[in-house]
Amino acid sequence: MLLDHLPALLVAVPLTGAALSFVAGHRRAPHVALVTAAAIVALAVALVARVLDAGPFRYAVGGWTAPLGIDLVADGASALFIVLTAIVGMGVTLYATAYFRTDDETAYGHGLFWTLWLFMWTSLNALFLTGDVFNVYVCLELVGISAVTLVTLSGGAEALRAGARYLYASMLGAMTYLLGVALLYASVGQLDMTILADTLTPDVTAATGLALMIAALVLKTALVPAHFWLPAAHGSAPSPVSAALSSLVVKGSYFVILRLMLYVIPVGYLGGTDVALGVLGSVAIVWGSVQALFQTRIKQLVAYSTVAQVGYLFLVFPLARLGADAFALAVTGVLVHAVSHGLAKAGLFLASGSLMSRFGHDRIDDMRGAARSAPVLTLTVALAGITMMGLPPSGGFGAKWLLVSSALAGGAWWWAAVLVAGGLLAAAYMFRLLAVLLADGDAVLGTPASAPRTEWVPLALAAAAVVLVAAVPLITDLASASNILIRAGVTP
Amino acid sequence: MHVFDILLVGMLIWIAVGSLNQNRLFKSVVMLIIFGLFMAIAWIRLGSPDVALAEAAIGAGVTGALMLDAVGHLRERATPYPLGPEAAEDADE
Amino acid sequence: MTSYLIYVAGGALLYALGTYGLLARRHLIHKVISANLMGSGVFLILIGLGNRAEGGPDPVPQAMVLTGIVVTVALTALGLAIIKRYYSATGLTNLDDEPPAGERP
Amino acid sequence: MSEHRHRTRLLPLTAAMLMLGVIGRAILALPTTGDGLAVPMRAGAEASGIPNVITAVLLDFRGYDTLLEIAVLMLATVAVLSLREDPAALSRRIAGGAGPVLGTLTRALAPIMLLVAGHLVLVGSSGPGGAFQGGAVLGAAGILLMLSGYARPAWASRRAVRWVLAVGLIVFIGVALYPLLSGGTLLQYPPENRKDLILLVEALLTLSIGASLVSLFLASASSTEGGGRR
Repeated sequence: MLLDHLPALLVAVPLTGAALSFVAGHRRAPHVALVTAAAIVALAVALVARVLDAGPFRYAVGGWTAPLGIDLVADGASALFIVLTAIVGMGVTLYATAYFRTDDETAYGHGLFWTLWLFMWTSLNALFLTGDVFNVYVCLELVGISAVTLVTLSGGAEALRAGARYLYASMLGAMTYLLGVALLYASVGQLDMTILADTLTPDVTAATGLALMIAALVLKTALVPAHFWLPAAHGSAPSPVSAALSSLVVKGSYFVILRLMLYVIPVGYLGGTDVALGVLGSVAIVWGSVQALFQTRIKQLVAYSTVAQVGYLFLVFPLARLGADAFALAVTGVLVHAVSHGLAKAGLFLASGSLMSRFGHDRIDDMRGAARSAPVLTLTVALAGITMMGLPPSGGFGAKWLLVSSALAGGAWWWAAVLVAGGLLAAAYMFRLLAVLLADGDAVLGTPASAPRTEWVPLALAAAAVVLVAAVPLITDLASASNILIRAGVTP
Repeated sequence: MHVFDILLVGMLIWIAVGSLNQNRLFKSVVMLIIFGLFMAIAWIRLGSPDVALAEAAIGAGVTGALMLDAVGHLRERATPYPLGPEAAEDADE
Repeated sequence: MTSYLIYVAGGALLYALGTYGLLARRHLIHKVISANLMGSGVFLILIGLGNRAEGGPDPVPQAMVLTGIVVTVALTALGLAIIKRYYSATGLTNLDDEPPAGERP
Repeated sequence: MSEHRHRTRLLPLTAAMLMLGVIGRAILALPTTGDGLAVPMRAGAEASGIPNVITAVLLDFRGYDTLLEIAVLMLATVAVLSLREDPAALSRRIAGGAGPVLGTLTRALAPIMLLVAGHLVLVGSSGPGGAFQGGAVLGAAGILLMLSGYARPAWASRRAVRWVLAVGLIVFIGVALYPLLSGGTLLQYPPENRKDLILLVEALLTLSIGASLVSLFLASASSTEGGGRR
């Protein structure tokens, strides 16, 4: 009986946690957050089991089914993103208990991290579950407000500046998305994604609306050339926040693009948008990697790596149009990529944060000798690197293998070339970082009392990404239980 | 009858342009508040009295109060920062 | 020309004006004002097009706009709070000038 | 300086013109009639016994949007609080003392606005009005009272202030989850007393939205001087 309500509970539980953590005050808020996180992990696992067992299902909020009401949609893809959010979210929560521990009541936004973070978690879950295009707007605003505020949490000038830029990008994106919804609704008269998918007919107004919605979501996902706000925001946020932003938040808006492009919008409806997104993705892979190679500050390097890794997510759109085999492989591959990047990037950002607090600065070139005094963190960076490069047996390898297979199955070798080149470029910037960390040096590191207690968290996340190839069968099952593949009538 | 609608929309655009094309922040904000009130009239013309009420109270009222407070904050703290050329240039009065 | 089109056209103009202001005006408060104008433009388009329904305006866009107005005031409050804090920290009211070198996070 | 400005205006101008063209083309392609979801919504509202369709849409059919909306308001207040430089934030009072104009204005306006807000809730299920509108007017009236110094937030403790801010959302979540106990879905009001329940929720939401708007303003108002006064 409770299982039927999983979509509602996955939103209501973190939302309750957010409100209670605010009431609890800054000393007890971490406990509220930990209990909430544990509950979400349990609910997320139950959702995966339920979707694998009984397939996708809809949940009519208020008892009104669409088109009158709002339907939540739980399918393989949403379950996968929710469980990824739960795992990374649990890691971030555990890490944050040490990171934000301070006696200064005014530090870190007066201890309001926990409330803001649980609001963000709520909105991500809501975004992964919603089946209504206007509800997406409300969810995006919740994500945007919480994410921007979390970026500014340290109160430093640089963080505030990055937060302001992020906010303006967010506002532009939100207004443009709503404009798209207005045009789409005026043309079709529907808001539910499934009904839209069934009723869309060629029409310039509806197509313009959808194109505006996708453009707005591309801005929120920070695909090149709309990535201008990301490196500063992700680089200057507190490390647990950076991890959540890079690993999860960009995937929130990406997930909506995925649903719109491959589920709602019929093939060829938006002309060459598929290929255009793929080309931008390729540019992002090259541009982000090259920028990462030249960064001198560790979190900026990791943030530009996110710009590059986001690019891979967009290769699925041209690949999905190359026939049934390529479609199934591409969707499965991109889901594996989203999970493996999510785990590895969260680990990498948290490890970078720990390195910064150990060294007391963020200059890569001055981090020589880290391997000796901070072996756990160096190992974490190395493991995350294995996934970024796509070496076996990592999740990154599994993802690249599936995507390359998809390109070859569709007879489009040039996308495969992009994938291989991306792996080599990732190797370049990760080796550059590792070379410094492994080099001989006489670094005298500070060991903050709380640091070692949570250093295993990034290690666990990065290690999970490395052995993710073992979970590829599970992700394949979830992919075949996703509405995208069911609607297209293909199985991986 | 369309004359009134055209005049109203023309006013809206004119006030909006004025609000943006105004270097004195206080005037910009006051124009935004007036803009909100005219929007409320537009909502009534479009048969949406519900939205008109919310627009007058939130769009003009709450937003205006927040904006005036922010402008006051910037002006109040203007003296300790003679370095910001932009602050001086855009500061009101 | 039916009268809803007048408002929809006005909405489109306001949206474009807001886009221009958000990108071109340097002062941070002007950018927030621009975002508010963009929002009003979108709301006018929503309800204006909803006026094409027979038997009175479509209630769904009106409900969306009521939601949108509340979201916009929330965004405005956040934007202004960041601006005030940024000004206190740096004395700057735009994002083009570099803040004086300070602490790293 | 001015050359730099001219250069930076080209891109925004192009973007704005492009958007204008794209929107214009899309709008002109629309037929002059289009019902959207108006017909089923009206029929649904009539079946529920709620004459104001917008209230039915906001609180019943699309109540989930409204739940997240209340979350947005509380989140924004928390966000603004987190950006304060000082810890006292809400529990400090705004410096009072309205000027003569504002004072007179408030004395005349505030009672009227309170009446209007109450009226809006009462008639919200039939005429124009409802939780969003009533709450908005209530919030504006509250801010006016704060600004003019007639009412001041002098709360006992920060804990109490936090409860005031969160209680609207917590109660709404409770209302939303309550139907789960009797086999309904989130926010599904039982059909036999749907109308009464919706009226109750509406009254609660009016207070909650009004209080959220006032606290949003209080959280952001500048500390040393009465913000917004001129």
